[in-house]
Amino acid sequence: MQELFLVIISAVFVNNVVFARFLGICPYLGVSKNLDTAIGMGFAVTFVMTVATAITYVLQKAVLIPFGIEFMQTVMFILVIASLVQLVEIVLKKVSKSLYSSLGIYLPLITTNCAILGMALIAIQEDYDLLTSVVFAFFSAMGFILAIVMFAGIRIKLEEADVPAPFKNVPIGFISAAILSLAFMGFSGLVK
Amino acid sequence: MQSVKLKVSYAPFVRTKDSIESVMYNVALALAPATVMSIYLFGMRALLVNLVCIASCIGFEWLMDTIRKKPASCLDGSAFVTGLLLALNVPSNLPLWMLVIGSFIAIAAAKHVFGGLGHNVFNPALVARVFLLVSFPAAMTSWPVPFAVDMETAASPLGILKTDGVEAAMKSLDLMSGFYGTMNGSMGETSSLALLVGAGWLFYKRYITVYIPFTLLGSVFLFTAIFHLIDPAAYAPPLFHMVTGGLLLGAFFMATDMVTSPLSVRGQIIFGLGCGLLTAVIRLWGGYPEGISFAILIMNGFVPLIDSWDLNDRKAIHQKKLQTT
Amino acid sequence: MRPIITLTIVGLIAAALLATVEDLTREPIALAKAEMKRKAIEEIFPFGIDSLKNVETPKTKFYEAYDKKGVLKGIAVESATTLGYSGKIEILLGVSPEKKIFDYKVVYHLETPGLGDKIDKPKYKEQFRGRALEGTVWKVKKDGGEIDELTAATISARAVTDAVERGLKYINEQYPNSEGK
Amino acid sequence: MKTFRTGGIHPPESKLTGNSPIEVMPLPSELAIPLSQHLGKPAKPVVKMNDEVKKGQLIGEADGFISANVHASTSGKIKAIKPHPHPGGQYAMTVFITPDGKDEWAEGLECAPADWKRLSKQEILRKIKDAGVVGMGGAGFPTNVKLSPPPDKKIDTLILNGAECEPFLTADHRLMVESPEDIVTGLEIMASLFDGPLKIAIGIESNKQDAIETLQRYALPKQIEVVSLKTKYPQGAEKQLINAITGRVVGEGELPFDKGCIVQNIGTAAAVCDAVCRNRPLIERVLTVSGMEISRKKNISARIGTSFSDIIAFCGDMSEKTNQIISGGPMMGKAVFSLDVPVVKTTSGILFINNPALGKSMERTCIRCGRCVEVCPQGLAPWLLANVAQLRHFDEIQTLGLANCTECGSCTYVCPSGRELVHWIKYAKALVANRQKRKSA
Amino acid sequence: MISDAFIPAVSSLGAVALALGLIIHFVSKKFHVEEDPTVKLVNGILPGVNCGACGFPSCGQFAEVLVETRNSAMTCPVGGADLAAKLGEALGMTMAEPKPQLAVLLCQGNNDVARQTAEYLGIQDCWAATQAFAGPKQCRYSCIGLGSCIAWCDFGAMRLENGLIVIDNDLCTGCAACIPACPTGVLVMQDKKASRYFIACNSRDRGAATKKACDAGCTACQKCVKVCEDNAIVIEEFLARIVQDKCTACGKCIEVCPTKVNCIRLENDLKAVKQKQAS
Amino acid sequence: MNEALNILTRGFVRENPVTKMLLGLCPVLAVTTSAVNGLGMGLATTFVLLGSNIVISLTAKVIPDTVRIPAFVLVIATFVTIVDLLIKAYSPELNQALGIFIPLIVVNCMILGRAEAFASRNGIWYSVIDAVGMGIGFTLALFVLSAFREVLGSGTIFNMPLVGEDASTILVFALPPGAFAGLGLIIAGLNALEKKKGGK
Ligand SMILES: Cc1cc2nc3c(=O)[nH]c(=O)nc-3n(C[C@H](O)[C@H](O)[C@H](O)COP(=O)(O)O)c2cc1C
Ligand SMILES: Cc1cc2nc3c(=O)[nH]c(=O)nc-3n(C[C@H](O)[C@H](O)[C@H](O)COP(=O)(O)O)c2cc1C
Ligand SMILES: Cc1cc2nc3c(=O)[nH]c(=O)nc-3n(C[C@H](O)[C@H](O)[C@H](O)COP(=O)(O)O)c2cc1C
Ligand SMILES: Cc1cc2nc3c(=O)[nH]c(=O)nc-3n(C[C@H](O)[C@H](O)[C@H](O)CO)c2cc1C
Ligand code: SF4
Ligand code: SF4
Ligand code: SF4
Ligand code: SF4
Ligand code: FES
Repeated sequence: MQELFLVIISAVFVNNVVFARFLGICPYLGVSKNLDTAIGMGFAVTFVMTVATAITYVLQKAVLIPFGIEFMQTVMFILVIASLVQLVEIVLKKVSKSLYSSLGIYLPLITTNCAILGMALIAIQEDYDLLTSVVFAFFSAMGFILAIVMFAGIRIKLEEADVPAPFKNVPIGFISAAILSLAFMGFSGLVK
Repeated sequence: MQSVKLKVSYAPFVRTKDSIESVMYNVALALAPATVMSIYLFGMRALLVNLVCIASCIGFEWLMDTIRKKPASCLDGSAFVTGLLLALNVPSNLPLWMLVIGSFIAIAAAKHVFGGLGHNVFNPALVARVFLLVSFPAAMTSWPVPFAVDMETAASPLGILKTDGVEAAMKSLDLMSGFYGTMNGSMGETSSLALLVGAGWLFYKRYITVYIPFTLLGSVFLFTAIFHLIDPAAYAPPLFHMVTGGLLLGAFFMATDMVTSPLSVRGQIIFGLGCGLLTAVIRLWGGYPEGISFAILIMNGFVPLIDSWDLNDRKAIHQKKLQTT
Repeated sequence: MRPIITLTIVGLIAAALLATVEDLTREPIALAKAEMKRKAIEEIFPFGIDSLKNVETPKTKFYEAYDKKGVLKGIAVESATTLGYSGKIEILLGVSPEKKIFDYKVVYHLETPGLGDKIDKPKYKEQFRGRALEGTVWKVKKDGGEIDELTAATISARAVTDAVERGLKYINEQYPNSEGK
Repeated sequence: MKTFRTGGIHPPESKLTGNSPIEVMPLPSELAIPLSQHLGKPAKPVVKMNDEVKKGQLIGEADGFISANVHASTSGKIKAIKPHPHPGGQYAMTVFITPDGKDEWAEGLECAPADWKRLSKQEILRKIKDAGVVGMGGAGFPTNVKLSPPPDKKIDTLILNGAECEPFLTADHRLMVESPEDIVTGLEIMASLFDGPLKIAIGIESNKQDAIETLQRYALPKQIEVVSLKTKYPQGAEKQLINAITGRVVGEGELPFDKGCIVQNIGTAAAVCDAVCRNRPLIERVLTVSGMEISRKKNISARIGTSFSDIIAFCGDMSEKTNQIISGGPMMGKAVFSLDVPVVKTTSGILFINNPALGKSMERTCIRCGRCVEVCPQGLAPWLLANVAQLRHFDEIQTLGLANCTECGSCTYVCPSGRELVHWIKYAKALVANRQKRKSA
Repeated sequence: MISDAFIPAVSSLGAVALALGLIIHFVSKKFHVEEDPTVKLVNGILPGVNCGACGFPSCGQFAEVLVETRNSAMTCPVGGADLAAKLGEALGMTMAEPKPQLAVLLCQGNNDVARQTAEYLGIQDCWAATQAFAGPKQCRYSCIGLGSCIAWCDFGAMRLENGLIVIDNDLCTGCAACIPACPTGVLVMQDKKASRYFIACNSRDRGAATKKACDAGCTACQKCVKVCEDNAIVIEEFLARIVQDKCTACGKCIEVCPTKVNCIRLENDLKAVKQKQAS
Repeated sequence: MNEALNILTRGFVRENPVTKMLLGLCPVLAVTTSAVNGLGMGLATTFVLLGSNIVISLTAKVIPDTVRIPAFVLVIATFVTIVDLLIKAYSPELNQALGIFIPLIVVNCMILGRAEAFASRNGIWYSVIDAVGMGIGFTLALFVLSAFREVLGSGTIFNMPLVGEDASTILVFALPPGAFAGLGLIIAGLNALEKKKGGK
C-alpha cells in the first residue's frame, strides 16, 4: 500500500511526465491551446496509456522473456500501441462525432506521444508488478493531465498578454514550461 | 469666450490619487522594517545586496522597456519591489554577479517576456530566487550567522531540521529569537516581528486581503501540528515552522502579489490553501528544506485556471439568472 | 484480407531482420558490457589489470585483479547506500590485498550537481586513500569521525562514508584472513 | 443610517455650493431648445421658422409612447430649426428662439392653481405628460410613462431620490431646502396614482442634514418617511437606492417596477407639482455651476435652452486653466465639446475643471489589484469586462453581466492603473447593440 | 547463421501482427464511417481565412453546405472569379461569379482640411469616441480617424494617414468585414467595376455648414449635376451621389467641382485627384 | 535539381522539425545535456529516418490504408531496434546517456509525421533527400541546444572544460528547466531573425 502511494506521488509530482521525464512534450505544446481539448486529450492519453501498459506488461512477461527475445521489445510494444490507437480512432469516429472532430487530429498524435511507449518501457525497467505498472501508468497520465491543463490555463491568459512578438505562442510556452519545471523541482527528494 | 481649448474624455472626471506607484512604494515601505532588520543583522553587506538588487532590477526594467519600445515603467515601483524582495530572499553573502543574474531572470525572463507588469504569470522575484537556488545551491544555502564578523556561515534552522532532525533543530533555535530574527536565513525572512509590522501596514492600506496569507499560514500550521502530534520526535512543532524560513515573507509579501494571485475571494482561499499544503509537504518530506517558493510558483501556475473556473461559475450564475427572469 | 496478410508479412520480415541483427550484435554487446566494467575497475586501481576474476555472493560482487604472474594485486567490491541526499548511491571500491583503500568510483547517484556530486571528485576522494576498516572512525567530522564533510553537502558525505565502510566490511567478510598475504 | 449592500466609493464630496441659495438667471439673448431632452424618440417639431411663440407653448410634440413634449422657454420668434451640439455629446435637432423680451405666457397656462385632489388619475397623468415632465435625475425618462407601470406590476414603494451622491452637485439639495412644499406635494400627487398600501420615502444622503430636517417637517405629517442615507457613491443610483431603502435587489434585465418600486428625482417631483397644480410645463430647472476653475460657484435656475456660454457670462471668471467643462456630475457627466451646448431638462450641473489625468495613453495594464471588483455596486468584474471588450469578444462579454453595469464609474475612479473601465464597458455596450441591430436588420 | 532467437522472434511477431491486423480489420469494417472527400477538396480550395464574408462562420462550413446543396449561387467574395472557376471545376458545375466589391471611404476630411471641435483624449477608438461625443472633427459624418476599422480587416488593406483611413485597392478583397466596425457609416461597399467615379463625402449638412466644417466637403452646389450629360448625378440631403449604372466616367464633373479638395474621386484612387490638382 | 536542393535545405531552418514544426521534442529536451549526446541522438535519428523513408516509399503502394500506420510503425521500430543494438555494441557510454530515448526514437513524432506526410506520397529519391534534410535539421537543433546547455550548465563543451573546476556554472541549464528555456530562447531568436529578414 505504502509503495503504491509512493509510486503515485512520484508519477504525478516528483517525476512528472512532462516536467521531469520530458515525455509527451508534443501534445503538451500542441493541444493546450484551449482547456476543453487539453482535458479531452488528457483523458484520451490516460485511457491509451493505462491499457497499453497493461498489455505490454503481459506481452513482456508472457512472450518476450520466455522466448528470450527481449530485443523485440520496442517493435512489439509500439505495434500494440499503434493498433490500440487506431482502434480507438475507428471506434470514436463512429460513436461520438463531436469528440472525434475535437480530438481527431490529435489521435494519431497519441501513437507518437512518446509518453505512452515511455511509460510502458519504464514500468518494465523499474521492475514493477502488473498492478503497480497499471497504477503507475494511470497516475503518470494524471500527471500529464495536471501539466497540460495547468498549461492550457496559462496559455489562455497569455493570449491576452502583451508578449513581445518573437516570444508569442511557442517560445513563451517553453519559458512557462521552464518555470513550471523549475517549480516542480521543489518536489525533488519527496520520493527517494 | 472660447479662449479655453476644450478636451473631451469619458467619465468619471475625478480619479483616485492611488496609482501603481503609490501601491508599489507602499509595499516597499512595508518591507522597510525587514530591510532595516536585514542590515542590522547582517551588516553593510546586506545593504549592498539590497542596493544591487534594486538597482539592477530597475536597470533591467529600463533596458527591457527600451528594447520593447514601451513607455518607461522602470520607476513605477514594481521593479523596485521585485528587486527588494529578491534581495530579502537570498543570503547576504551571495556574490554580487549572482544577484545581477537573478535580477535579470526576474525582470527579463519572468516579467517582460510575458508582457511586463500585469501580464506575468509567475512571481518574478520567486522565479529568480528558485533559479538561483537551483543554479547555485551551495551559495544559496550557506547562511551567514547574524552579527558575524568574518563571514562565518552555518545551516539555517530548517536546514538543520532536514539534515539533523527535530532535536538538533529545536536546540539550534529558541522560538523567541526566531521571532525577533536572530537566526540564519535569507536576509529578510528571519525577523517575524519586522515582517508582521510590515504586513500590518499592508492590511491597513488595504493593499492585501487576509484570505491568502491566513489560509496559507493556517494550513501550514494545521498540517505541521497534526504530524507533530502524531510523532513529535520526527516532526517539528508548528510554531517552529511558523517562525523559520521564508514562510511569513512569502505569505504576506509574495503570495499576495496581486498580479500573480487570484482575484476572487474563493480563488484566493484555494490559492492560499494550495500554497500552504505544498509548502508543508515539501518541508516535511521533500528534498529542499524550504518549500514556500516552490509552492507559490506552482500555485501561480494554477491561477489562470482558478480564475477561469471562477469566471465560468460567474457565467453559469448569470445564465441561471437570465433564465429565471 | 489483404491488409492482414500484408501486415503479417511486414512483421515476419522485420522479425527475421531483427533476429539476424541481434545475433550479430550479441557478442559485441556482451563484450562492450564487460569492457565498461573493466574500465571502471581499472580507474580505481593504480596499476594495469592483466586478468580479472569475478566472485559473486548473495550480498554483492567482488572482482579480483591479478598480474601476469597470477599474484593478487587488488580487490574491487560493489557497495551501496540509501542514505544519500536523493537516495541510493552505488560505488565501486578498490582495495589493496592489505585491505587498504586505493580509490572508489561512484557508479550511480542522484545527488545535486554542484553539491553532492563532489563525492566523485578526486579532491574529495583523496582523503580515503590508504585508509582501512580498522584504525579509522567511519564518520564525518561533524559526527565525531575522521572524514571531511563537504560544505553544504554533509548528507552526501555521510552517505559515501557509509558506502565505503560497508564495502570494507564486505571485503572483511569475504577475505577474513587475507591480511599480510 | 441605511446604505446599499455591495461596493461603492467615497470620492471627495466637494459640495462647494451647498449653502448658496438658488439665483434666477436672467433671460439670455438666444435660446436653443433641443427636441430630444429625454430617453426615447425625439419630439416632432410643431413650429416653423419665423413663427412667433409664447412662453410655455408647445414646440415639439411627443412622438410615440416613450417620448416627451418640448415647450418654448420664453416668448419670441423661431429663428431656426437645425442640428446643434447637445450636452449629451451628439448633435440634435434644436429649435432656436430669439426672445422678444416680454416673456409672455401662452394662453391657458396662467390660470389659477388647480386643486390637484379633485383631478382624476387620468387627468393628472395627462397634465404631467402635457407639461413634458421627464426624469431630472439623469436619464430623462418620461415621467408619465414611469408612473403608469403595466397593470401586472404591483407598486408598493415610491421613493424620492434626494441622495445627490455626485460630488459638487447641490441642485437637489437647494431645492429640498428652498421648496420642500412643492416637493412633498409632487410626491403626494404621484403617490395618489397608486392604489393599495404604499410606502413613500425620501432618501437623502447624511451630508445634507439641513435638507433632511426641512423635509422631515413637511413630510412626516403626511406619512412620508425621510431616510438618512450613508454618504457613499452611488447611493443615488436607482438600483442602489432601492436596495438601501427596501433591501430589494433589482437584478439584471429588471426594472424597478419588477420589484414594486418607482424612484423619482427631487426635481422631477417639483416639476410634477408645477405641472399639476400650476399648469406649468417644464421650461426651467435648477442646476449647480461649480468646479475649481470658476470663481463664482452658485446654484441657478435657468431656462431650458440657455447656452453654456451665457451661463459662463452670468457666473463669470472661468479660469484659463479650464480644460474640461462637464455637463452633469464628475462621475457620470459628459465633457462638452462646445460652449454652445444648451441647458436641457436633465442638466443637473455644469462643472469647470482642470483635469490633470488627461493624456492619450494614460491607461496602463491591469495589475489585478481587484479594487474595481471591490467597489462595483453591481457585483461585476470590471477589469474582465474591459479586457474582454478590448479583445472584442462581444459574445463572451454578454455572459459576464455587461448589461448589468449602471455605468456609475466607481471602477474607473479607483483603478490605480488609470484604466478607462467604464469607457470600455460603454464601448462594448455600443458594439453589442450595433451587432444586434445589424442582426435584426 | 540462424540464431536461437530467430524462430521465436519471427513467429511471435508474425502472430502478434496477424492478430492485430485481424482485429483492426474487423473493427474498421464494423465501425466504418463514410467520409466525403469532396468536402475536403473544396475546403482546400477556399482561402481558409474564415472571414465570414460568404455568410458562413467559417470556410469549412461553406464547404460543407456547398457540397451538400451544390448551390451554384454560393460565392466566396474573397476568392473572386478564379476561385469560383476552381470550385466549379472541382464540383463539375459552373459557379456564379461573385461581383467583386471594394470598400471605399466617403470622406476626405483629413487633419489638414477638416476642422476640429474639441480634442479627444479618451480611448483611442472610433466607437469609444462616439460614446463620449460626436467625434473630434466638426463634421459629424466624417471618418473619425481613430482607425477602429483597421483591426477588423483580415487582409491588411487599411491604414491610417493623417486622420483618415486609406484603403489599398489591391489588398481589399471586398469582404465587408470593416463595414460594421465603423460607427459613422462613412465606409461603404461599392462594386469594383460598375462605375469609376464617386463622391467622397458623407456630409448631409447644408452647404454652408459643410463648408465651415471641412474643405473637402460636398456643398451641394449643383455644378456637377448640371455638367453631367448622362444625368448620373443626383443630390439628396445636400449631398451629391453618382448613380453607378449611369456614369460613363467622362470626368467632366471633376473639372467643375469647386471644392478645394475635389470631392469627386475616381475609383477610390487618389491618383486622379492628384493629377487634377497638379494640372 | 534545384527542387531537390530546396527539399534538402528546407529542413535546416525554414521547416526545421524542431523549431518550426515542433515535432520530436522529447528527445530534444531530454538528451541535450551535452553536445556529444545531442549529436549522437541526432545521428541515430537521422539513420532511422533515412532507412524508414526508403523502405516506406518503396512499399507505400503495396500497403493498404487500413494497416498503413501499424505497418509503417513496424518498419520504423525495426530500424530503431537495429540502431539500439548497434549503439549498445559499439558505444555503450552513449547508450547509457541516451537510455530510454533510443527506443523512443520510434515514436518520435517527427518520424511518423514525416513518414506519413512525405514518404507515402513521393518517390524514393525525394524521400531520401527529405530524410537527410530533416535529419540534418533535427541534428542541428539538437546540437545547438545541447552545446548551449553544456556550456552554460556544466562549463564544458564536448566534455572539455572551459572554466576551472571550482567555478560556478549555471546549473539550471543542465537540468530540465534549462532544456525548456533554451529551446524557447532559440525559437524566439529564430522568430526575431525571421522578422528582421521579412521586414527588409
Ligand atoms: C538545492 C539544494 C540541494 C542540495 N543538495 C544536497 C546534496 O546533494 N547533498 C547534500 O548532502 N545536501 C544537499 N543539500 C542540503 C543542504 O545543503 C544542507 O544544508 C546540507 O546538506 C547540510 O548542511 P552542511 O553540509 O553545511 O552542514 C541541498 C540543499 C539544497 C537547498
Ligand atoms: C427601455 C426602457 C424602458 C423603461 N420602461 C420603464 C417603465 O415602463 N416604467 C418605469 O417606471 N421605468 C421604466 N424605465 C426607466 C428606468 O427604470 C429608469 O428609471 C430610467 O432609465 C432612468 O434611470 P436613471 O436616471 O437611473 O438613469 C425604462 C427604462 C428604459 C431604458
Ligand atoms: C450611478 C448613478 C448615480 C445616480 N445618482 C443620482 C442622484 O444622486 N440623484 C438622483 O436623483 N438620481 C441619481 N441617479 C439617477 C437615478 O438612478 C434614477 O434614475 C433617478 O433617481 C430616477 O428619477 P427620475 O426619473 O426622476 O430622474 C443616479 C443614477 C446612477 C446610475
Ligand atoms: C502586495 C504586493 C506583493 C508583491 N509581491 C511581489 C513579489 O513577491 N515578487 C515580485 O517580483 N513582485 C511583487 N510585487 C510587485 C509587482 O506586483 C510585481 O513586480 C509584478 O508581479 C510584476 O508584474 C508585489 C506587489 C504588491 C502590491
Ligand atoms: S461602472 Fe459598471 S462595472 Fe464599473 S463599478 Fe459601476 S456598475 Fe460596476
Ligand atoms: S482596479 Fe484597475 S488594476 Fe485593479 S483589478 Fe481593476 S482594472 Fe485591474
Ligand atoms: S472609417 Fe469609420 S471606423 Fe474607420 S477610422 Fe474612420 S470613423 Fe473610424
Ligand atoms: S477594407 Fe478590408 S475589411 Fe474592408 S472590405 Fe476591404 S478587405 Fe474587407
Ligand atoms: S517527441 Fe513528441 S511527444 Fe515526445
